[in-house]
Amino acid sequence: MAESNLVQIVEGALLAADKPLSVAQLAGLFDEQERPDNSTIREALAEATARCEDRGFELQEVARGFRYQVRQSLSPWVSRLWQERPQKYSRALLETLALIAYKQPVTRGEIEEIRGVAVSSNIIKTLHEREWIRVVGHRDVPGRPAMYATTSQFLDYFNLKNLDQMPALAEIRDLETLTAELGFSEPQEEGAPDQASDSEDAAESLDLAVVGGTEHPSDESTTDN
Amino acid sequence: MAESNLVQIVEGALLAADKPLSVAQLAGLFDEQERPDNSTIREALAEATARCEDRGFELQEVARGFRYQVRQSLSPWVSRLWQERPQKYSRALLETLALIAYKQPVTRGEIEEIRGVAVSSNIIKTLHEREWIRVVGHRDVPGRPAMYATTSQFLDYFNLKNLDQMPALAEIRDLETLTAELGFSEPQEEGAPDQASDSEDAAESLDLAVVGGTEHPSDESTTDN
Amino acid sequence: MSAKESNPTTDVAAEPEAAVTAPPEAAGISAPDQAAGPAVTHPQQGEMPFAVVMGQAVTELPKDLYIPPRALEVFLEAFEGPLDLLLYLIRRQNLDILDIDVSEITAQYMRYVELMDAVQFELAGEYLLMAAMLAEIKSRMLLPRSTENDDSEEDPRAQLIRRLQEYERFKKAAEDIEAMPREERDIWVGNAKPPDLNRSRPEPDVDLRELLLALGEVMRRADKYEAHLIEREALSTRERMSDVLSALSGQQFVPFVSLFDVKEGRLGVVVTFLAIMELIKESLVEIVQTENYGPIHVKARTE
Repeated sequence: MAESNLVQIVEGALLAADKPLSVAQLAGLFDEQERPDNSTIREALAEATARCEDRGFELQEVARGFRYQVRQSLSPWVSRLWQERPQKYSRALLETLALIAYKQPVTRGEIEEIRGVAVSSNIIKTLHEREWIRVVGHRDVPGRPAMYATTSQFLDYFNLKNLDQMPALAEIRDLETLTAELGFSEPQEEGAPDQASDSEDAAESLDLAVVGGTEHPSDESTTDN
Repeated sequence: MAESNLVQIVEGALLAADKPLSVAQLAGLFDEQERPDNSTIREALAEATARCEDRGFELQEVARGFRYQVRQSLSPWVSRLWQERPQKYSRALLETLALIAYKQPVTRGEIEEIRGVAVSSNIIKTLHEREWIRVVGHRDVPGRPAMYATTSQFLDYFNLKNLDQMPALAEIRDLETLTAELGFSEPQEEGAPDQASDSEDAAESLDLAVVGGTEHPSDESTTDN
Repeated sequence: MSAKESNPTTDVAAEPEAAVTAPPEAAGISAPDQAAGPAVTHPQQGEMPFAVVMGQAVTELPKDLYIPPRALEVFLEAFEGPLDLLLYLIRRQNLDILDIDVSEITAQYMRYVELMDAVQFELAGEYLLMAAMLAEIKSRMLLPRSTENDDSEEDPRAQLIRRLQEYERFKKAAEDIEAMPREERDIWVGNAKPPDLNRSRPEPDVDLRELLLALGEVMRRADKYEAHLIEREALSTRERMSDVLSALSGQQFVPFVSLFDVKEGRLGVVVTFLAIMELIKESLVEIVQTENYGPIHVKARTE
């Protein structure tokens, strides 16, 4: 009976909260003397999860804890509740976010170096306001630039438990061999038979590369974190 | 099957929405050609309601439509989600309290004279509510102002047996000297392995030194709560 | 325009690439990209490779590179910088990134930079920097190659390729992030109306140290009252003053002796006595004795 009450409290709290709740936060709802231990709470969470079977929602664990989410398969209907189109993010913002996510902690200068252009202050501001990034320190170089990292709110927003769940970063093809092969030889004179011979391959890899990697085969990429 | 899907859509939409949804609004989630009629939607709502049995939430019809709400019986636990962090007391309040402790019985006017600024009624009210001060009489001057003194609750809170356990005023006046002195003697008392040998350490231990600065049995009082 | 016409007929191999060489707008990530769509077709079609020989694109550049200034602006804004533009040029020529023809790319890049300049497009320094770098690489490749003992110096082309690769992987990562399910678009967090809350506001905690610091502060400020403040009497006296006043409140006359508690011992009696003296001195109480050697009564001055 008390067991079932615990599940109800967990269900009610998760639905009432405006953010995901961790096991510790759920435990904090109880007076010390009646506080269930973490494994008991996890059992209650498992029970609550099981109870979502065949329902329009499910219990999901994200970075900050647990929350109820509408099943993604219902998205076509549920999305109609909102008139406005979902917000679009500019490429500049997404590239900056990607660099912070994959290279954190990283300074603005380092981001600019890779992107080849200045990062606008507005982008940094927007990312801060969304609470997707935070300053985790300052690099010990002149100017002591801030180092940025992503937050758990960022992970929550993208439905992730941790950074490992991000798509793997594409691999950089080996440069040492490349440099050796290339030398300064002019591509025109390329007598390199192997390069010419598998033009088929070249065309193929081109396809993939050009599409911008949206179809990069996963075997080409590495788990970079 | 479609039936069950309809219930799921209704559940998902109601859970995602931030306001109650009417039957018409629920119908609006569907394309015209597949739109269920109102009685079908009402059936789905009835089914969704039934599914809440023994759950931490229930489906409720209110003026604007239907919504999920957390069971009222769970309020004692769920309320803790919003338990406000205790804010800090203002400097003005602490000064007032300290002056009452040291200068009791003392009127508001006398406190104001020492502090050089008015003492807000809120501060006096808060201190009363906390039962840290009481009125012990009225001074026989125009306006017959109340004279304040501290209470035994005040002593209890700070874990003091009597006011004598507070440091003498002269000591406090010379807080810097006091802390510096005590800062050096402290390591012995606490058995801290590193003597405050270099100035860096001394500065850091200053904070602690003030704690120890009471030097009275009341030392413990600083560690509780 | 003629290039566009001839394109499908010249080489079948070019067909699939037509899709491939779509500018970044195809990814449709940001709004400006969409706007750029139609305006951009002109220049890009004009330079579409019409043949691929041994993996090498053969491109005939159109005679007129004229783009209406506004369109150019939109076109250029579709790029996230020189690296992005370079990637686009490389891709458009069906070149593998590892196999770029620097002189060809440099020529094309320069043409765009000149165009930007010509229409007074506010040319970002980054674009010029890249132009200078490309020119340098090109010139070095024209020089006779010294033997392989200058390994220490990195091949500038390799350096460029690495930068392009590095940029491209994050460009791709950005697209991946865009494709990830996210709140407000694919994911809806469930919530229900909370029950009526019984909120209790916990009282703030106060540390005795804070209290003393506050007092030290006020005393420092009120330096002129120092003499007044620092009195010799022990705090217990002041505390007892409060107690006596309390005892007197609401009473007419209280017998002097009743204020003492012998159980407190000698010290307690002294403290009480000092407290009453201080109260008299501060005119807070008065002492009344109706007859010689009669009982002494104490009365609060005010109540």
